[in-house]
Amino acid sequence: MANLKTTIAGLEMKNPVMTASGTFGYGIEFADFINLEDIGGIIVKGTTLKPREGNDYPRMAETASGMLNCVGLQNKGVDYFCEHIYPQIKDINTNMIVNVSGSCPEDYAECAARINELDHIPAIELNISCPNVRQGGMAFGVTCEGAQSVVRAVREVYRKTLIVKLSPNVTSISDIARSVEDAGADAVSLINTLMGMSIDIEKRRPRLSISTGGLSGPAVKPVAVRCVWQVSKAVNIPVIGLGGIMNERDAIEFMLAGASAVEIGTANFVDPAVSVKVANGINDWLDSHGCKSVAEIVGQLNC
Amino acid sequence: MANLKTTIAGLEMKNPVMTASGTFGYGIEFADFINLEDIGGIIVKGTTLKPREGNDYPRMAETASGMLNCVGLQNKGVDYFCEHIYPQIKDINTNMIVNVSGSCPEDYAECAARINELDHIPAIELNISCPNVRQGGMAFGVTCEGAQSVVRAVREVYRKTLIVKLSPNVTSISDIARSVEDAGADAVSLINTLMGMSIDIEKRRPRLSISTGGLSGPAVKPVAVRCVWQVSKAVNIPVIGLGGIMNERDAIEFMLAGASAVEIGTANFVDPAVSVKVANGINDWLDSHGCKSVAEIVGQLNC
Amino acid sequence: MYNLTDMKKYIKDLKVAEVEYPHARYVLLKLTADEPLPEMMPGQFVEVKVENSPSTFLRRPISINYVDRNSNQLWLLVQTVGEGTKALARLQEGDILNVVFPLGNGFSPVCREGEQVLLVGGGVGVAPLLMYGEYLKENGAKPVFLLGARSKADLLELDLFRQIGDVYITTEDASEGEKGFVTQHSVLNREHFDRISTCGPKPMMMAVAKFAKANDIPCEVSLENMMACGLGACLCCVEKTVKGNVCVCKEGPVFNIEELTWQI
Amino acid sequence: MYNLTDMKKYIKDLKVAEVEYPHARYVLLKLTADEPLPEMMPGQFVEVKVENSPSTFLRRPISINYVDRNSNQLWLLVQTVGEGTKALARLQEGDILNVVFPLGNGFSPVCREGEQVLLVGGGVGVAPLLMYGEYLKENGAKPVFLLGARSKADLLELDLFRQIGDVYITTEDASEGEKGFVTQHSVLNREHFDRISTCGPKPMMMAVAKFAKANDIPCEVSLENMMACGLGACLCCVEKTVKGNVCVCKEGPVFNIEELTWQI
Repeated sequence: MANLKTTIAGLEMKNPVMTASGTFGYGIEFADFINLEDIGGIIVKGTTLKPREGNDYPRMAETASGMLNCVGLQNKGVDYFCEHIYPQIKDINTNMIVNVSGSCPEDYAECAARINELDHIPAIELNISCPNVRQGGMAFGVTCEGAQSVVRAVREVYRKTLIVKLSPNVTSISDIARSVEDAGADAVSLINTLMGMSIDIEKRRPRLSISTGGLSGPAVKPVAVRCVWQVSKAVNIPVIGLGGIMNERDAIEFMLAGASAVEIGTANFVDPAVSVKVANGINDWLDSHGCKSVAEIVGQLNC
Repeated sequence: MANLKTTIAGLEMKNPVMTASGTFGYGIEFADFINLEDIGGIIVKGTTLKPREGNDYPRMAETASGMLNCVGLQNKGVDYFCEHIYPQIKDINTNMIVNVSGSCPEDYAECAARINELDHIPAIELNISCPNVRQGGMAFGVTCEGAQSVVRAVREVYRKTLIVKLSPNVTSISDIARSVEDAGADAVSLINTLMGMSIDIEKRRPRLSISTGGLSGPAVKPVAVRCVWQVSKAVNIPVIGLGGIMNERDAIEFMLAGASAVEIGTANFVDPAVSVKVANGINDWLDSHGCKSVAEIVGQLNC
Repeated sequence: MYNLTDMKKYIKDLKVAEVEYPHARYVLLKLTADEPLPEMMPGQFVEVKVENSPSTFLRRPISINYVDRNSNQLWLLVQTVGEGTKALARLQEGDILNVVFPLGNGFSPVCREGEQVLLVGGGVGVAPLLMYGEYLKENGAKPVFLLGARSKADLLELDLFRQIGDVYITTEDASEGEKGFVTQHSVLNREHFDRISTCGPKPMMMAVAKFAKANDIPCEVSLENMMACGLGACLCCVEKTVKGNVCVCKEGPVFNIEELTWQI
Repeated sequence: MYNLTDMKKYIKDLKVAEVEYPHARYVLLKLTADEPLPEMMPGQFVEVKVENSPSTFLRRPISINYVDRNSNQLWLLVQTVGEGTKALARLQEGDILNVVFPLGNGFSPVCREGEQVLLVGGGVGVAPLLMYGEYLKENGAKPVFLLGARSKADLLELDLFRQIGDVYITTEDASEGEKGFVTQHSVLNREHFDRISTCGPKPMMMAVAKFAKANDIPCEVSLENMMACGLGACLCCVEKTVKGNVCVCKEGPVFNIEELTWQI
């Protein structure tokens, strides 16, 4: 039994496997399939200061080894979360992390400040890179200045672990990572989805209501691994890797590339129990390879 | 029998289907499988001023619905091409286009100038976005200034159709496209490969000799279609679309997104005869949909 | 409504017990398990994992056609449209199919002893009406089926429907029953119905909803929005309702037309 | 050499005539076509398209094991390692396999009447040596086989090899023949060989090459670099040679060790 304990900037996890925002609801939707407390953390769906209806249907298109989505941050707002959802999830014995989105630094900060008051939410993940809403942070996430402006504003009011989720739709994700590190981020998670598009040639219409959306799934894994590898060399804060992880071998690939922990996203749609399988699989792999702890593989790449 | 004739900035093609550089050799490698004159054009492998050995083996890794490569512009140089290869291909009755790469604007220009003298080469495709060599142009392709410096230098000495191949590894491919249009490009082709990485977890080593490589195949198609859609709205010169096209339906998807012509790349490895099948398939699709010519679908997207 | 929030969901490897091909474009998969199949309600659906189909990445949602407690079988009636469903049609007896189920809310329970409920199905949309019809009959209501199809050959499980209640048919080519669409069938003028439940192509369901609204008949429709997770997590399959965007996979697939914002 | 530049390549749908499982981890596919199979040379390979394997995108290169002109069969001996080869092992009689072939240069022709040629194979690397051995025998040379495997069970097509020439064996566990690696077999000290051709794991081939070099015996090796197109177009499968990087799929897969830059 290898030691899977992982610490991300003070955030203690029983294992390095978390579920990605927007792919696991608030966790409770999956309680019939797994024991939620068997995974290291659950990043609940994107929350904004004010309620959002999200984009029109259709919001999803299947692609080769992946999918596009343009949900557009549909959520009932941070107040609803605090009053109605938080009570349902606060006693789940794992790290319940809230993904926070916004349209301007002030909104991000106010939303983060409210969540800062919730005892059982030890961390937030700032989504500065949602490709699916005109002001969903994509604008912030693709420039160092924009990214810093959001992180600085949030850092001022948020006292717990601050994770910043980065977009791969940039020329240099390393530069963005360094800039959010400078602005006070405790960790970075990457990658968010790649901006893509799919067309129904019979209808001569985009398959998604807003034309473009975010690509996820195994198709993007090579891009995600590359980004994790680049960023982990560029910054000193922990890197959380995600992008097409379907099994423990994928997770270990990200960890060798430099990820201290991983997030399972789209795979939750294919197998609602995959997150626990990945956690157990990592343990078995470490055992069969004579590794005592995850530390023996994180960033341990020969090249 | 629909009219497949396509004209790209003065370049007349019998149909809008070309083969992508680096995936079809010099064409002659595929002569046993198809009649090379049945496709609109053949873009022969990347040529540089001086010979290049390329990167070490391994240069390829299979990924979900795609592959990574880091060939690194292996070629015998433009002089060898002019003396030994050109004579073998000059009488193939289709558009034989040379993909040109370099390490500095001067090299690009000198290489292009030599090819300008070859009567049966009606166009070149400037590769300002090869992700696989330190000075393979990636540096040029990701900034507007860099891209313009190369295109301007080449435009001064090259009199025929000048196509510029763009990288998707940028924050705004539309900005790059506009800048090369301003610098005198006659057309743009996109997308080049996405920078990716794959790791052999047992060996704890990258699968590619230089760690990272270019991702191609159906996995990247959604990103490619999105880029073609964005760029075709941003520029007034013709757009040539490529990225994961496996059949005529994929090709039509790119054309609806705004591509006047398409390039078949990785698919040539899966089916050496695919390029002709795509050309015929486009014709059949147009016929069965009552379209008289390709013009009736290029950019004809409702959104 | 049934207390669906308490209904446990499962992920199971089910065994293909029988495979029938009622028609070239359809396959009926009869799945079983060693242990008794869990409770499922009419109108609910399952998400199946499709193996050996390179172009199929996500699960495929399929409505529950019937649950045979005697043989411990779950029936899935599938129309083979894309690569995914074609791969399902290749399944053979003894093969394993991984299924996440039961999902969604399901049709309304019996409201009143003896109520006459019209079940309108189109194409493969008839599938969930078989289980629902039997449920209604067993619980004191009177199900009446109005089934529409392109042609006689597309009419599925007719014999089974006839064992449960009266069956009225329309085909577009008049090869069986009355010619035309379900909403043109004469029975709609002859008979009185307390309420309507319908499943099939959206244009058909909208026509049925329009008829119901015009005649003040309560009507529920089963939607088939494209979905990914089937669990209310991804928010991809939303339908605009009077309460805003809601997940068809969780709040639905069955909605009373009063909840929807259809322009009818 | 044969005039390979003139050898036409084909892309054909071949029919699976027979499937044999010589061993749990291997499958022997015997493919046929309605028309006579094209000319193929020993040491050449084919690229097969793998269907119904989601994780397999590219073709799989497989060396030609044997061509039976009487039954018009092309034999492919495959070791099931990854998803792709496992999907090949699921093929059944009557299935269709799309094949691009023949590819590569192949082994050297007979140089001298009566020459004694040692053919050293390891694991599934013995595959091309069957066809080559028969070719040598039919053309006046004397093939001698030295086959190595982990264990007796991993020795493939032994009976067929014995019909062509003397067969010497080493196994790592001494379950058959001499214990150890091929390069440790006593026959190497007893017999004289005019030249050596080898195919198998790279470490084995390097050991064989080292032995050949030390004893001034001409030696050619068949490389298995990962490849995509198999046609010399993608430049992915390159091997460093004295002429620089060359495509194993086109200039190879067979190379004289003098052409290579191996440190032996």
